[in-house]
Amino acid sequence: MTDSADTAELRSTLRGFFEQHAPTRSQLADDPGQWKRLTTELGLTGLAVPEEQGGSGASYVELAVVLEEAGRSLLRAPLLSTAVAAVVLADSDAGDLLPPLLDGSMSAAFVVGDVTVDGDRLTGSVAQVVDAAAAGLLLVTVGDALYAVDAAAATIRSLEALDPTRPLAAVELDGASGRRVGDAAHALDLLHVALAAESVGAARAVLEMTVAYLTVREQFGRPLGSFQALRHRVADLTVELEAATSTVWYAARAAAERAPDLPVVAPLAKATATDAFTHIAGDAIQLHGGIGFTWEHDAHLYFKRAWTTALLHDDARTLRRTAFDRGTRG
Amino acid sequence: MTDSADTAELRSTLRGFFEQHAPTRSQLADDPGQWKRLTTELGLTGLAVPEEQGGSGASYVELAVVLEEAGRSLLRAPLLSTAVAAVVLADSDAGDLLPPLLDGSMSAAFVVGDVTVDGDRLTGSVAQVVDAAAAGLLLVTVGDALYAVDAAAATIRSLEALDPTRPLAAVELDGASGRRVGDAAHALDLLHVALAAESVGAARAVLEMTVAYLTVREQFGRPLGSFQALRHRVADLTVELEAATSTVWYAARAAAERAPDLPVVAPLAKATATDAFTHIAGDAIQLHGGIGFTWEHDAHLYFKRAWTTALLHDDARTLRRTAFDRGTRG
Amino acid sequence: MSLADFRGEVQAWLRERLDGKFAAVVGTGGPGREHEHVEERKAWEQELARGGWVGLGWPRDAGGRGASIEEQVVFYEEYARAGGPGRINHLGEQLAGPTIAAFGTQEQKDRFLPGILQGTDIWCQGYSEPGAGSDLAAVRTTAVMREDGWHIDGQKVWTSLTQYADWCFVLARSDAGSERHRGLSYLLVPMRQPGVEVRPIVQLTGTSEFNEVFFDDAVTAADNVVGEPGAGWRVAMGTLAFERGVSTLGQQVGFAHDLDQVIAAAISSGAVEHDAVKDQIVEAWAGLQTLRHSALRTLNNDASSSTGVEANVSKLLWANWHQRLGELAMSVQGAAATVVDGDGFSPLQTMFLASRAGTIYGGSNEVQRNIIAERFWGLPKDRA
Amino acid sequence: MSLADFRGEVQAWLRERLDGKFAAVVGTGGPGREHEHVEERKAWEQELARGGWVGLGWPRDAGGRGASIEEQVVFYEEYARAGGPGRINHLGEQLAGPTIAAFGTQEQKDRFLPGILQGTDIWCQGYSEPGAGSDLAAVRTTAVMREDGWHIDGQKVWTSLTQYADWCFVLARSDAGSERHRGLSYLLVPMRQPGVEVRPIVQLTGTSEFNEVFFDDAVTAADNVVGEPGAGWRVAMGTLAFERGVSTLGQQVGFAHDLDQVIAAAISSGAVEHDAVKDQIVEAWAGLQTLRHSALRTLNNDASSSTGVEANVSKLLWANWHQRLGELAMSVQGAAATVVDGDGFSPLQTMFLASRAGTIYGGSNEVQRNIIAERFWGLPKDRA
Repeated sequence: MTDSADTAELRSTLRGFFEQHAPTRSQLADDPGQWKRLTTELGLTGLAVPEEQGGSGASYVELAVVLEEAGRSLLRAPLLSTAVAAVVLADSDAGDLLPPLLDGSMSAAFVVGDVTVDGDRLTGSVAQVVDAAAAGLLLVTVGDALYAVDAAAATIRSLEALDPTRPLAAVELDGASGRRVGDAAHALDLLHVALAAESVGAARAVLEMTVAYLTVREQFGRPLGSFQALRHRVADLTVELEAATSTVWYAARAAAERAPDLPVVAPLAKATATDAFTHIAGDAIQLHGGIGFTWEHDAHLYFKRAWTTALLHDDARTLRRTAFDRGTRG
Repeated sequence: MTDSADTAELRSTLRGFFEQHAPTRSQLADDPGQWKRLTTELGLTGLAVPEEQGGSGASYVELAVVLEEAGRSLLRAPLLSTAVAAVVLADSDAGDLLPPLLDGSMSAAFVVGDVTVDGDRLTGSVAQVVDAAAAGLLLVTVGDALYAVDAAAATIRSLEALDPTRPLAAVELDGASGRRVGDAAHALDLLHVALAAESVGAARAVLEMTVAYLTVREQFGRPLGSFQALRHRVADLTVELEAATSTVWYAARAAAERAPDLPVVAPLAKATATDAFTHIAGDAIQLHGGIGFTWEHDAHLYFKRAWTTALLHDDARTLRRTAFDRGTRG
Repeated sequence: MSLADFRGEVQAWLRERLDGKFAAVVGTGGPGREHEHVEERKAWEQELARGGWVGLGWPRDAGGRGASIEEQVVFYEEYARAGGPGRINHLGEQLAGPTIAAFGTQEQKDRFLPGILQGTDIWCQGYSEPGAGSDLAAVRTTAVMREDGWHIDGQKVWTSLTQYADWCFVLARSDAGSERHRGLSYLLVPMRQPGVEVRPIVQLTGTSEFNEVFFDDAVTAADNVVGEPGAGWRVAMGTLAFERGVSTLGQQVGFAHDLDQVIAAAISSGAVEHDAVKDQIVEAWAGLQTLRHSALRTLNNDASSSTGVEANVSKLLWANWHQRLGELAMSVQGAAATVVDGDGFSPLQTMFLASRAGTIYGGSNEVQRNIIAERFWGLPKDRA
Repeated sequence: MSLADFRGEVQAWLRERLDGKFAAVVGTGGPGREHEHVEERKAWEQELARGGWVGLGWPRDAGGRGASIEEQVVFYEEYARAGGPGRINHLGEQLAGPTIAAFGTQEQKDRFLPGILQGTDIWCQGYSEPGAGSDLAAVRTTAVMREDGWHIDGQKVWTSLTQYADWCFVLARSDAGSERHRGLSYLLVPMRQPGVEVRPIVQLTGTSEFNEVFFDDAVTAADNVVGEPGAGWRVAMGTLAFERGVSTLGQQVGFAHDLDQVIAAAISSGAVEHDAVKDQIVEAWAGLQTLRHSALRTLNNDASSSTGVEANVSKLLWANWHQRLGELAMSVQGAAATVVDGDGFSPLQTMFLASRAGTIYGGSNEVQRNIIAERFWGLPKDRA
């Protein structure tokens, strides 16, 4: 993403933090200490929450930068879900739910699936929910509405995920008490932009890793990076990444400004970003050769994150259709 | 296509003929002398017609080889339509219609579109018909049936075609008298195999032309063919061409043997061959650089032939669906 | 003036003329169609100049209007939306003018900029040479200084709009025996003289957007060299950097028009009923949104965060996008696309055919990929 | 025997055993799953040998059955159709055996071929080295002749089935100071000795199809060199040429099974209702037909008309096809594909992940493209 001076400083701080505290391989298990630092030390879950509500008063643009950086190291902690939930709640009349999210004592998860409501009782089961296992607060979509549900009122079962850096759980609601906190559509738009930002960050990291490998690794007596076919592949991936980054850049600004075209560009951003990420992560394995498909190398972690992100919360084809229908209506 | 000793000899004879008498640029206008040589001298319209019916008694495999060679030079003459028509008629009880096709005094065209029959009267208009303007005999599909119609009984209007080497006409039938000569489906299968063979021949010619150019043309002080990205592009095109050639090879044998899976592989052959041809012809322009998109260079003629062949008689997507439905039924 | 007011002014000015005196030029020109209404488009260039729209983004001290990026975006968007014709002097306004303003002497600025700003001097570009392809440094055209000025001999190719041009900026080898990037001079050469011959190149569209230019003892004045003699490579590279992305937003409005035509054709043929075709249309639409986001992001760049290869990324993106759209245009028409109805190729056929050139001219896809790999990632160059 | 009778014999033999005593091995082994039921698959190899199915296509004078191409096709098709397990000694049967038969001495044939034909000696391959990737000639493993035989030191990598192997054919540098293709010897080395250590490489599937092998003063007898000492490159290249395409038809029956699973998943998730998904399934199906036509065409080749790069074309075709199928397998499942249900990855997840290796091992796509461009078209090699 292209930075202003402010976001450049934020990015540099975050990159330092993640390089020090969150290298990729450390994301294979929960790390409560890391979560504490992300929240209390850096205040990242309240980054885009107004200061008068206890946040840092930055915008969605800055949050997108943070999530890009989190994506670089495939952060396992529930930062994305919790920070987006905080933005949604700050904009609702349920601001009283914010404090535990901001001080890190509680994390949140978005439950998107077939849930129905009867009075204020929610019922339904959702098969794959990101970050639900550790969550204290669930934000549940019911048709066009969004409800807050105490996680203790739900049955949550941890799942083994294809992507070991992204915890998944199944959530069962059986008449759990819910509180209406806003619209589902806007929350999903914000979630899509967040996932898109994370994806371009991760994609850029694995592409950089690949280029670094091509630069040092020799074959047939010369660096791999001197083979034109490989360089052109890298160039094509760069074009795809830059294009996706542009759409994410635009969507983050639209989210920050609540621009009227956010509902169009938010799904488009996730579609474009995850397309780029799956292509780049797939080619990263290929360009690394044999080492790229070993368990020890990080390439497969990016690859699994890419595909997981692409398949959760609607696939690229569906999202593009949604964007098109919204963007060409009228 | 891979040749046996017999077809290799046939191929070599034909290649000599076409290189001498039918270079690409000569295909921009009709050439009655050339047609005469193709029919009376070489007997190509009756190649796959049994000897007892006045033909050469070769099989559809040999006809496919001839059409590959004709495709190399983008032959304008109505050889494909007429030779396939001859095979269809030889297999019907309308063998009396064969002699003028075999001696070259008449050519044929396949009219595939919305035509209805009432008694023996055919009515309908078909917008794009290959080789119809010069044809004496029309083979018209009406639902599942195939009818022979005297071209004089139809209104035929020459059209300007995107591909200047492939004459097109609009055909209007207004109660024209028709004679039932067989089934439409089998005739279309044979036509698809023929178009597929022509397409892989043309695709191979334009790929060879491109490699020859890359070999001699220098840029940045070395031959273009020494740039790995270009060599790899050529390799990928080769893989696509070889794959398509294999399916055409298989389909031609299925046509020769009237194998039960001909209805499956015939549409598949055309789809695979025209996909390869459009990709190769498009990349041929790119790999030739500026000269490749000039009118003077032959690349655009192959490109226009590729797209025209791909769009006429059902596109690749439709044909693959047809093949799948036929191939997985039951 | 607010941006909305500015937009209103642009709309009103364009509407008055394009609905009126200049109605004939609406939608003319552009790729594969540069031969259309040439005289009217020359007059239109001067009309634009009178309206103050030529040199809109040039600095004021060069005689421009110094409009902000946002204003330029508005102008290009509205221009394209109103069906403004292909600009017959875009090489003058976008390349020659800015180059002279940046690298020229005061005398050169006084001599050449007014003609561009008034729309009276049409310019063309003399870079590529036969047999050199994308290798811009393989210049064999020579320039020799004699008492009456520079004498130029050689041949340029793939020059657009040349047959209408009054002047040409020419990269020529002025140091005999020099090689590659060294010893080249950047010369401004009058086209209306006996030593210059233009031969149109007929393209696969049947039209001639590009030309060959033969210099046979063509002459230009001694001081018509921009920068030092022998140091023309730096100037030429500077020219290429002036493409700042604003005009690509205008180009995109044209692309949107192309896409609308494709959608209309898909509806009319019934192809849009196929879910898979609808998907392809949706993908094309999505790609166009991304083109726009990319241009806007580039325009927002501050120097510190730019990638340095925005123009190369943008070129690959739009050229490939447009080529895929051309193929889609054919697919949605089906067999009907194989026939030429009426007078020459249809707009969609022309678009389909012309889109094959977009990935070659102005730096082929292959050259753009080389630059991205080398400049952005620092991967090794091809060995020469 | 007619081909139909032969097919009946194969079917009956396989059915009796795979429905009976060897039911446990049905569908086991293969990419990402070589760790499954190893002991049973070793026993199965010997059962196959007793049935006369090992060395089916070997010439009779090498102890094989000399079966025709058509018969071999039938066997591989029926074997895959019956769910026959991944062959644990395919490197012995397909590479080591034919190489020894073609290049070995009579003593070597007598010594080594029976163990392969009886399914008692399992073989692995020692070609690739760490840090060399696809550059097969970058061999640093050394072989020194002493009084008690060849002493081998070095490291090989990406060797499959190594942990189960009794013997390894190793390309080692026997002429100290030699370079590239020269000075290499093709050695047959026993794996069960103190100087050989095998370390499995865990792949992205979580399983270990491939291994590293460390030779630390490993020893083999003086006459266990195939061909002349120092002339091993020619033998190694010969080995690579033995893949004649027959076994790819068996592989394709496995692919058809994968495709069936994908279709079943698309039906179960409802994804197949999307026209676009149906199109992708149809394309995968069509691609598989073409794989089959390619294999049949290759098998029909007479020497005079072969392209010389059939194996390279075939490798690119199937590896890319399978990788696309793996991606389709994920798409059709949607979000459900992100979860690991039950004990480890599902067959479709394993297929998806393992398919990323198919374009790398056994000559990466890039190496295959180089070979096609150089060998088929005569385009220049990369400069070393």
